[in-house]
Amino acid sequence: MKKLLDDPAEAVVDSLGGFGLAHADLVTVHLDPVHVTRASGPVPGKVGVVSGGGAGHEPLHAGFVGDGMLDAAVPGAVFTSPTPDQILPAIQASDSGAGVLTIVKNYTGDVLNFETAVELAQAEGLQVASVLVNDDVAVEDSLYTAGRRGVAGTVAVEKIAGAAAARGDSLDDVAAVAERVVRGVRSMGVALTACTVPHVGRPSFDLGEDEIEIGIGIHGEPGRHRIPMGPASDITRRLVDPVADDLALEPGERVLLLVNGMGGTPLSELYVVYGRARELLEERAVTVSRSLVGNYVTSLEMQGASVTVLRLDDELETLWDAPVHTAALHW
Amino acid sequence: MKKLLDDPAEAVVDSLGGFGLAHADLVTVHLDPVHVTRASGPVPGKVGVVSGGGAGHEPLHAGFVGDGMLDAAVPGAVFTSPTPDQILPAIQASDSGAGVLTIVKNYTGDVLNFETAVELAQAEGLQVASVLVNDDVAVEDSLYTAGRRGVAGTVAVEKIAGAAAARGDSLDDVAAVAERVVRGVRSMGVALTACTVPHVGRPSFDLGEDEIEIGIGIHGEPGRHRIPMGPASDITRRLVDPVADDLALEPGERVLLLVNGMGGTPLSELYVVYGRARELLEERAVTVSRSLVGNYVTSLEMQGASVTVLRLDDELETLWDAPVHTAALHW
Amino acid sequence: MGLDVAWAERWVRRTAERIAEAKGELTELDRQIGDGDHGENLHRGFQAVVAKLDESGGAERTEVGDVLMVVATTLMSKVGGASGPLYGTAFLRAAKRSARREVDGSGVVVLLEAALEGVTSRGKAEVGEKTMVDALAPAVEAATAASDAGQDPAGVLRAAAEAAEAGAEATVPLVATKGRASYLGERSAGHMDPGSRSSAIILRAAADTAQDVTGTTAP
Amino acid sequence: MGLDVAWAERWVRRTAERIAEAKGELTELDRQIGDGDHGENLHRGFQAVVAKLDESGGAERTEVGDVLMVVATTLMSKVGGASGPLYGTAFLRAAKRSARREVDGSGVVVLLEAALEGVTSRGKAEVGEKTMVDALAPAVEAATAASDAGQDPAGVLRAAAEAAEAGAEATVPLVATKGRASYLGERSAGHMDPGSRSSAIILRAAADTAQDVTGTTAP
Ligand SMILES: Nc1ncnc2c1ncn2[C@@H]1O[C@H](COP(=O)(O)OP(=O)(O)O)[C@@H](O)[C@H]1O
Ligand SMILES: Nc1ncnc2c1ncn2[C@@H]1O[C@H](COP(=O)(O)OP(=O)(O)O)[C@@H](O)[C@H]1O
Ligand SMILES: [Mg+2]
Ligand SMILES: [Mg+2]
Ligand SMILES: [Mg+2]
Ligand SMILES: [Mg+2]
Repeated sequence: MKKLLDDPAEAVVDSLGGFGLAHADLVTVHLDPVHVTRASGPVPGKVGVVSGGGAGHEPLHAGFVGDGMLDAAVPGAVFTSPTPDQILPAIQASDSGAGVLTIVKNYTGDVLNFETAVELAQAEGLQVASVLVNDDVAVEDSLYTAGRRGVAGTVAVEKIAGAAAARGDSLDDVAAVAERVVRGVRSMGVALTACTVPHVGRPSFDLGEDEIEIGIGIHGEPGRHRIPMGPASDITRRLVDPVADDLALEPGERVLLLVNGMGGTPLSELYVVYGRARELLEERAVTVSRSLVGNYVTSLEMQGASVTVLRLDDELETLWDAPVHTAALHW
Repeated sequence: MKKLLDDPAEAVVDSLGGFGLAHADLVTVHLDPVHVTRASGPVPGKVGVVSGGGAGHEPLHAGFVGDGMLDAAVPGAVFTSPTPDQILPAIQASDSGAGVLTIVKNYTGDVLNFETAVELAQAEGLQVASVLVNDDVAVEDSLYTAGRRGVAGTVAVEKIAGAAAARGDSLDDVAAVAERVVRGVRSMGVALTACTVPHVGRPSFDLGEDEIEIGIGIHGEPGRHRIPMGPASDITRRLVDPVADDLALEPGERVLLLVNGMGGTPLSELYVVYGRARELLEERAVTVSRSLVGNYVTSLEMQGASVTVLRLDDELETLWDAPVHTAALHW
Repeated sequence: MGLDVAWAERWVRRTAERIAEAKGELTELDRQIGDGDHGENLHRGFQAVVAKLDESGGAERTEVGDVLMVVATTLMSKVGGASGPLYGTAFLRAAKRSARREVDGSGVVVLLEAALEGVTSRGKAEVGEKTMVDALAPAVEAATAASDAGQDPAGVLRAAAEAAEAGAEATVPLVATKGRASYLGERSAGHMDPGSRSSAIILRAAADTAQDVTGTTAP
Repeated sequence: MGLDVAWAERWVRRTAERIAEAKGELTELDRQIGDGDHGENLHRGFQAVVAKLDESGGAERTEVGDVLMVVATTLMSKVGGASGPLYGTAFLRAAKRSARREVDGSGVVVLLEAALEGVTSRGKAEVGEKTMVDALAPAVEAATAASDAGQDPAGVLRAAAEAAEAGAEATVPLVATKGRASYLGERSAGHMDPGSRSSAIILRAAADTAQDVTGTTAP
């Protein structure tokens, strides 16, 4: 394992330290317990928006703290959800009296830890609502799983909920629009290589030189099945089809298309996948009216990509287009 | 070799196709010959700013086409400079009558091909000036080399020259400020892994599991020397010291610190390096007044990073802060 | 002879040692069907528990539940992931049911039942879903039988540990339907669930320290 | 017997074949001390040259220089990198000095001198800097000697090719001071310069086709 780190056990804290210095105008990094808040503090009258989860997915979530998106982010250890004692101060620091929405990716650990923190915050008299992101169509949402996972679609939920909060929506309304994004967003990912968790020191799974994993999550877990490596067009089809089918996209609909890198794949390849994905959607007479291509919800240095599609309407387009001013998303 | 590509020979064109679709509001991608121009065409009265070079360094250069930075970019084949017949139309399309500055990284191929194109453009009566970026301190600038290479410092040159052009400077003035950036910017890089050029199919060099290359360029060429893998602090010192020494930074000076990823290194590690680099500069009583951390001048999927330092003054800070609106740099 | 606060503290410290030894094994199990952090998570948590016990001194702890409460709050705030809140709740509920100076055989059963109830109330898993419940549920059953048969606390814990170990082994062929491993579907079969293994380790540490403390010899 | 436009076209087509065969070898040489694209660069260029020759038909080409001019402009616009403008200029200058129907032995020398002069005027490299100049310069010298000794064009080209091959071999121990390989400093020693190797291939193709065309047998 070769990583630009000092003590692997301190990797998250060291990285956050650098992040805080590089973006001191945007964020304040707290180390005990670890959480990240907006440098400017809560905006009076605005609903606070908080998210968090295991580290290793950078720029998610801390990279999205700032005007028009998150008020606070709570990183856990690598691939491990944060604890309630980290989440609680993030919620408290984001509350200006208008209440706080927590955006939680659907993993048992994240759900349990956020649940506890939200209970504690509510016990203190704070108004807190929660929304669960579960966009990964690789996992069936059935009795036989912990439910679909939250993956790259989280960016869309955080952006749009943040924009709704910024325009002054009430907690109920921010939660409602976030729920609407959750209902309309689906993702599917592929890994070309595994990733290596710093304190583990070995790849999270073993993959042959000519094999890829389809339906991976963002925690280095293996995917749903392993297939031989093929051209980008074929791989992209295996990502787009289940997403579009699950959303039951109809001709004439318009969507946001997000091609997300897993961390180790060059931007140039992500644009190849984007081009193919767009063709496939256009074959279905679906219009791609908004796009995002880059590394937003990563899995350390994993090579691979995911395709996320969000069904859009006028309101969601307006909220997506609204100004955002964070380390990783800016317009 | 596993890459999200179809035909490796078409990788550059396929990727540009996706790029053009994703950013149709910003750029127009031309395929015959290959070059990228601003969607809105040249700005009347504004000096045009054009850059280019081999592909494989994305988002450089096409990702920097837009308001406040480049008017056109010319990508060659992977790691191969573009040809004069590509560069010439890019220059022509960027000229509004106020002349054009070409920003060229110092490689024999880029220099020769841009030279020819500039001669052809001048023969047509266009006013064209050129600036050569050579920030890589890994290479000695001596009789015994082709001179220092242009690497990540190119981003600073393009951003600042673009801002000077946007505020209405004359061609001479834009060229002069670009030269000033070139004189004040230095970089040094490290590779943890090699990269694989698509049509080659094998890593560009062979590196042991515990070795790293110090002083690498951005074309997968081996570095100046190979050392055992060590902690980020040690590696960062080997990047910062030669850069700061070569610039002869004095206590009290202020700088831009750019920690650039080579493409395959997670953002979290870049922030670790950034934090260490900043400490080292502060030990020299140098103030980091501007920062940039991310993958800007990459080498395909190489793991590694480079540290770039630019000596700042009021004017350069103002130009750095000026609005920029491109696919990869936005504020 | 009952188990007291000294036993509880020895149990917890022994657990921290055993988890440290098994860190690699647990990580490897979690790497196979999860995300490879279970060993690190519990190690971080139990090291923090030991530090907390060290720094606060033993004076103010008089009941078994006092020690278990330190474990509960520390795991809750240091582990994260799925196992943090689950073990945290398990120790919390167990602490509440062992607010006494001595725990006898049937007291051990009450403690274990409370722990299991804590896990299932938070995690909603049933037996057969390939989770720590598959170690804890048989442990409670075996402990109940041993207590009913009149065994002493060390014997009851030994029965629980053995059943938990067997339960962990028995997770190997199962297809997970809870937790991260459920994402793998059929591919989760053929690997032991890491949480069931760590549960067995914790119970084995309880049994071994009970034996040390009470001086009972193995049957 | 002199070399005419038919020879020139055969030479260029033969070169395209030889470069296609040597693509991997050139790429590997460039991977060692450069950026691994030299094989691909020249292959792309000469395939484009052949396509250009095919599409335009041979009717309008009457002089040796006409063919070389197609090579020059095509390499210039299709190769890029360092070798594109260098070989482009070499063929351009050679084309200008071979604007005739037949080239004899001393005409071959003139052609080669012009090519070398094109490379050095653009690239500023001298002998010993580990570049294609280390193949081309000895080639010109050997060609001059052969021509002075009264050899026919095929003989002159054979001498040039042999000298270029030896020159390429002789780049192995050199430390590069021009081009990308110069970035490696001392580490560039121990590898053959890819451009010197491709120069030797191009000249060997010229000699072989000259022999085919003129029917001269090897000495
Ligand atoms: N719903 C659940 N109920 C009971 N135990 C669970 C549940 N979900 C997960 N677990 C247990 O947690 C273990 C994984 O813990 P750990 O790896 O620390 O957390 P994470 O899965 O968040 O990475 C699993 O092996 C399983 O035994
Ligand atoms: N200044 C120069 N003069 C002569 N030949 C040069 C010079 N610089 C480079 N070369 C030749 O070009 C070859 C490399 O060509 P190529 O790999 O196609 O281009 P690039 O170096 O741009 O990748 C070198 O092997 C060398 O022979
Ligand atoms: Mg985890
Ligand atoms: Mg090249
Ligand atoms: Mg785990
Ligand atoms: Mg090369």
